[in-house]
Amino acid sequence: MKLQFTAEEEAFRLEVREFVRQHLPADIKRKVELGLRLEHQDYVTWFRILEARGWLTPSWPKEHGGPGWTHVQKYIFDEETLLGGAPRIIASGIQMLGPVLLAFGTEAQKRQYLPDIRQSNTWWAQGFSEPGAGSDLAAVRTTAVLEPDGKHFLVNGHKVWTSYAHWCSMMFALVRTDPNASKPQEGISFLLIDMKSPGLSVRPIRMLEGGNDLNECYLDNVRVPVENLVGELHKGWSYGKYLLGHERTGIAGIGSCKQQLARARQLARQQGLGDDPLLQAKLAQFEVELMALEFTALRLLSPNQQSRTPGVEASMLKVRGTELRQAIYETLVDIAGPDAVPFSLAAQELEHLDQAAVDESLVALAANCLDSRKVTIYGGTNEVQRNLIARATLDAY
Amino acid sequence: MKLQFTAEEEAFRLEVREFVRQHLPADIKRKVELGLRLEHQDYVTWFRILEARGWLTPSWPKEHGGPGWTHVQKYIFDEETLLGGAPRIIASGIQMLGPVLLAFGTEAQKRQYLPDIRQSNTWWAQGFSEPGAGSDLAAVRTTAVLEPDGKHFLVNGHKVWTSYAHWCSMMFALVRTDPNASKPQEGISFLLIDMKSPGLSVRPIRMLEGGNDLNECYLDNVRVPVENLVGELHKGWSYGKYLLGHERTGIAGIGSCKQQLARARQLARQQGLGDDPLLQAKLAQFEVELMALEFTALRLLSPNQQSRTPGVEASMLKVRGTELRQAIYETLVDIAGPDAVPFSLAAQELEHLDQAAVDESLVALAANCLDSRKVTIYGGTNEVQRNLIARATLDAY
Amino acid sequence: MDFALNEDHLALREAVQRFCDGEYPAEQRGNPQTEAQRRQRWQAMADLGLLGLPFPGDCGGSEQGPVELMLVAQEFGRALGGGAWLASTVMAGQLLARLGSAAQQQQWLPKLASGELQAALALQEPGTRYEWQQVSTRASRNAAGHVLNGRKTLVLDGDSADLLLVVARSSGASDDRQGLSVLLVDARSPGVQLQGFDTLDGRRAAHISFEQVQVADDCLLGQEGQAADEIEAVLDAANALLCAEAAGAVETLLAQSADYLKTRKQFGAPLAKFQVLQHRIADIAIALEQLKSMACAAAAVQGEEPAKRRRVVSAAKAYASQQGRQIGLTAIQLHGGMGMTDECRIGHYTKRLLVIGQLLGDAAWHLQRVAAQGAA
Amino acid sequence: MDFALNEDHLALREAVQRFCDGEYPAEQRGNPQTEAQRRQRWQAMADLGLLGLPFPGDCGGSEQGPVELMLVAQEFGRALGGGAWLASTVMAGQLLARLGSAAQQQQWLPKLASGELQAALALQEPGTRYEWQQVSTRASRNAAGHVLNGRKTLVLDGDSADLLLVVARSSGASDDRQGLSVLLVDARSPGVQLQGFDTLDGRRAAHISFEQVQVADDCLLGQEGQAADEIEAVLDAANALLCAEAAGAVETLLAQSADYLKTRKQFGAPLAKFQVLQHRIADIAIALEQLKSMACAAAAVQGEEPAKRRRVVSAAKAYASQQGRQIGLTAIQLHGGMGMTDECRIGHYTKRLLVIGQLLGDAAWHLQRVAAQGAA
Repeated sequence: MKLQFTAEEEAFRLEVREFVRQHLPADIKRKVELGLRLEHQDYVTWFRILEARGWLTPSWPKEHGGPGWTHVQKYIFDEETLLGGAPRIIASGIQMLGPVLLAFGTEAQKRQYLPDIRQSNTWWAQGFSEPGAGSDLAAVRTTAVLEPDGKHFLVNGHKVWTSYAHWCSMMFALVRTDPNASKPQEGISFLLIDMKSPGLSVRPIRMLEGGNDLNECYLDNVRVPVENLVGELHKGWSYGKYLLGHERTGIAGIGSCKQQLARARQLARQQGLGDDPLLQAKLAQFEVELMALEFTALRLLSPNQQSRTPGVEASMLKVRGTELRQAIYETLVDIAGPDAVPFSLAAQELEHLDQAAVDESLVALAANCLDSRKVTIYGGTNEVQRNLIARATLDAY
Repeated sequence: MKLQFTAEEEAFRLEVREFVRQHLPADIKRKVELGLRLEHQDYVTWFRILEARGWLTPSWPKEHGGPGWTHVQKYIFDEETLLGGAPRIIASGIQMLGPVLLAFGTEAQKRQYLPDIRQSNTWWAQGFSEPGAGSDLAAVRTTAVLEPDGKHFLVNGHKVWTSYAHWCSMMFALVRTDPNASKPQEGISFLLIDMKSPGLSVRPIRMLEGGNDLNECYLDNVRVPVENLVGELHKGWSYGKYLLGHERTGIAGIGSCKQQLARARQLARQQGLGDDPLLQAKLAQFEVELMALEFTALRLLSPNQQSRTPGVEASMLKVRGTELRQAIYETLVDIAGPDAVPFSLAAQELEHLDQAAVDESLVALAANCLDSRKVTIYGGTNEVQRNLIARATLDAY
Repeated sequence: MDFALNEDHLALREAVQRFCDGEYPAEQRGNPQTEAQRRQRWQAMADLGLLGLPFPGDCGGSEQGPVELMLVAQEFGRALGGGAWLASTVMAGQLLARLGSAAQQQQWLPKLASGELQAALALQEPGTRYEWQQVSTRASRNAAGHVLNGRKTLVLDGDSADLLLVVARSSGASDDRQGLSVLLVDARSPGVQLQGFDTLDGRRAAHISFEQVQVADDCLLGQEGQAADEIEAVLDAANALLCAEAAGAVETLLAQSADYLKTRKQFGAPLAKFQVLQHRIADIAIALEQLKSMACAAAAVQGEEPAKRRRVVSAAKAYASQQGRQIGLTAIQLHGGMGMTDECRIGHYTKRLLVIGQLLGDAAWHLQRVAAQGAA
Repeated sequence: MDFALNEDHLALREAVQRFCDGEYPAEQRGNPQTEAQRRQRWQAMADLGLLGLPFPGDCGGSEQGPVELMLVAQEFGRALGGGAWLASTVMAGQLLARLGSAAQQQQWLPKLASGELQAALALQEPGTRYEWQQVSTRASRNAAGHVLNGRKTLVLDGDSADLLLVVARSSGASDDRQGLSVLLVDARSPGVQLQGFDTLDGRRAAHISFEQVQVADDCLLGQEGQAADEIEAVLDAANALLCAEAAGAVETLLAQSADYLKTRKQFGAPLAKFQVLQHRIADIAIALEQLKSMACAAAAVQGEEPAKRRRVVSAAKAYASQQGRQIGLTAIQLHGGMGMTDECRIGHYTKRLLVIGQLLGDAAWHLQRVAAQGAA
């Protein structure tokens, strides 16, 4: 057992830090630090910088452009990029579809799609959730019927909570191909759908904090070539689960917690609360919980560590990480005091920052806090995660 | 709407306060204030003092010796006696059986039992819970079979969590008289059992904090005269529910909360934490929650106030009151710091107080804190209460 | 002690309910109001007598007390309604009624009550957080009256106000409780500069600066430099009503959440079948009863001596701030992704509850004020 | 960074587990030990090499580090075992090893390792709460060495100790960090008066007073007045092990609670079917993983520079104090009335967790120590 970072790991940390310092464009960094909204181009710019360095796809195998990092290096990379003010890697092509295609796609699919994902030429929409289904992905009702000629599926249905659909040219979706399967998890397939297909329309969903990154997608007799089926017919549920496993690992968001805790300390000084004993105790409590989370992430994600409840480690990290993050955001509102009240959506764009009625450090704070409520909902609500953890624990003990 | 106490109510408060000051024996008061254990004789002494004044049975009708108070007077009485250092009225004869006999007992039963309850000559044991049943009273398995002569029941079974059984000469119990009833709630009867009956034996249960006020009672072919049946045969469940309704009203324990919050303030000064900002904030928070609880108790218990979820007001008060009380006890441990560690069971008796390894104000503190854990368990666990509240709320809205 | 509402109370409540049902359709609650809506609602409130509720009878009012105001605020909370009622009637209007001479009252209050004029209280200053007595805006005497210089922040509904009640310092250091005066200022006076902005709950407020603003002699309210006690009393009255509003908003959140859980299915069962969600509903239901009780208590102490009033009002506001926010966030979670959308009303109620928690003292500030009154 | 245990670790853990299974039968865990049990267990621990684990090889020890001690403490936590191991080996023994000359080490450590002698650290004084450097006990030089006067409280396992390591003040005011010395005192020396007492967790501690106790010259450990840094290091080591013990105790609580929920029926279904109880199990399971991780972290920083060591150890101990208590109380609630009985082991684990939380700094104290190290 050796719980210090090795010299190599520390060197890697400095390398990442220095890279971010040198290459992250100043305007993007400023947006991230102030919690302002990022444009599609901001992500593309930064992702291409990372890709040029070979760092965009840490979880991909080396032969497909992954950097071949250990889990500790991935961890350090996440933390350093976030603390350095870089955007999170949010592209679902990189984090979700990539691993699925690498594991289950045909060679043709890999050749066709992976390079454009790495070059940020193609953004992918995730077509999983449906109205009335929420965390219950097995309730997919969108249907895909193979046409008589055997060359196309005809897809009909309605997907919701599709992130950044307006930036995406492709979608991966779970669709029901066998309505007569005995269990709801069966008879689901995993399809790749061109967003420009006739019959596919996108409607943005306006969120409570003013954002509109999420969308509804309506599929009305959309024709999808059979080549766009990933893996086996009717087996899509297992690919979806594989994908969500990948999604949850990063969802603990320890780097985001650290970023926001640093923001809280700085704001506390700015708001004249640097010596407030109650606030200091609260921030110390966050530091304790963050430390507990961080060591746990490193321990549970470490390949040679056995937990008694294998399979739910990511759920545990998700639950703690997301709830801690929300608590820190709530404390940011406390720190802002009356300055949390003024609210301007326009001023949350860098070019209109001067329209704000409060200091620029406070402009996006309430919106960020409200937006953070999604993290205990998406990727399987924390209630669902706790169900899973409880089941595994009751089984194991 | 008039939320001040009236002049009469304030006068009543002073009257009670003065009565307690003049008549509560000093050694009993000292035991209560230090959280030490009370003997049977302590209760009997104080209850007879109250009875002499006509104040022992506030919830009994006036014609049976109740004082005819309003709910506000009852509330003031509870608060002032507790703040004055008097023992709580814990006798289940007074608080539980009395109301049931008054509502459902025969005239003979009333004549036979009520006077001795009021004189504290007879203490009654509550024979409701059984092993493996907990909050689920409908799971009663103790059987009562009417003997062929029709004059006696033959009772067999096992009761647990019987408070003060070693002080009691009588027990009221729920027993199963019809094992073939269609629902578990049916076929249960309410019996009065002489504790000296052959076949009835009592075994004290030692509790985690060292107390042994609770007992198990084994009933092995105990013969009970049919005259000891309360109300109708097989209808005991409804009498039990009626009784528990009475039990829950007082269970919020606002007076106890106030008592312990005052103890916390005093201990904080004594332990050098009078100016600790975190502790002061915590105590202020308790004061806020106590105030919210108190006004809610007065409002929901007031006869002319309609709530949207009638029937679960007592559950609401129980949940908040018990959890608040436990939180205050936990804070008492925090205030004690390292002084919460020494523990002497013997020194928790007034005559051996000098054997303690800590100041007398701290002797019983950890035991009191541990003992307080029972309040969210007994009288229907708080989980069960929340189930009830949720059901009523979901129905009402 | 008696919590019963009389017939007049019930009639008032019903009238406000009707007004809210008409003016704030359920699916639009919390949306920013158009200028036309603002005017129409303001006039309707005036017609109902709400804008003069606490004013003397000879000034267009109906002399209603804190309990009646509480009932109104609770209904506004349920519907996210009321607009500038709190700013104009409750805060500015009541301060004017408390400090003003008979002549001043008769000059201004009828116009506030009729809706002809709208008023706002300009109190808070930059960097003072919730310490309202920290006032640097100066009122200097001159031959014509006073000259005002300074900056005010977060003046609620300041940009639609015609009349500003400006708290300014006549004497003393910037954090003295003594030396505060209240001046009546026409919002269109030369030297008054106003920056209106949106607030998180879709309402409006303003930062206002005063540069050499000349105020006439008859626009000083009450004795020069002696306004602190009355300002504090009005802030306590306003905080009590924010508590009532929070109780109303929470009641709607509870009703909508209960309805959602009963309707929405997940994993083949209505959400209402999940015990964890049931217990959250139970906790909200308990908190709601406590919020209502505290709103009553805060109303009831308005006439009491200051220490008691401070303790109870601050306890109520601390509780409303904590619970209101927490319940709002829980309601979002209960609604899942739907609760995060602008279309769903849950988020709007949550934002209003968040704002209530940050206005006129947050939970921490009020908790400290409770502690400062000493043990009960 | 690597969390893997090697074969030696696993063997050590298994050996301690076997010892615990043999010496602490499941249904008796947490019961006070008889004198005979105490002696037998102590000898068995000596035979296993546990009593000299961290000592130098030439002093009867096996030179094991913080990770090995952590594994042992965690097993003791699981079984509520270990007795005076923490007091004698970890606290007194390690302090002696850190401060003592080679001669002093060779004189005493082998006897501690063999179980011939048991030691205790007499540090805390009345009214000082957790501020261990507040020492009023005086060590005055005289011709024969030092004369000790003062009072010590809550000396863990003090009444069964043969050898006392007494922290006394050689110079300075009573709260100076400078001027602290450690003296070796035979517990049976004239002038030593001992009041042994039970502790909440069924263990023992003592208040000890020293009145004109003559201590020989060769019984001063290390440099006169320079002991503070080493005392603090040993307290941090002990706190790290309390965290490991807490993790072990919580693991047992989780296992027993899970078992109970699966077995016990209520309202016709096993308790494990109730989602509210499931989620409590989930939260305990999450906390357990975090407690284990923090115990590892606290062990890992023992050799680091003091600021880092303080931050991590205090974070771990604050967390263990908070979570340990809360989980214990939750486990009682999960067990209902049964959990309140002395017969059920849940209460015993909870009491030990409560005591762990109150020893050597409670959650509030450690949280403040985290804050005092500045932002990470």
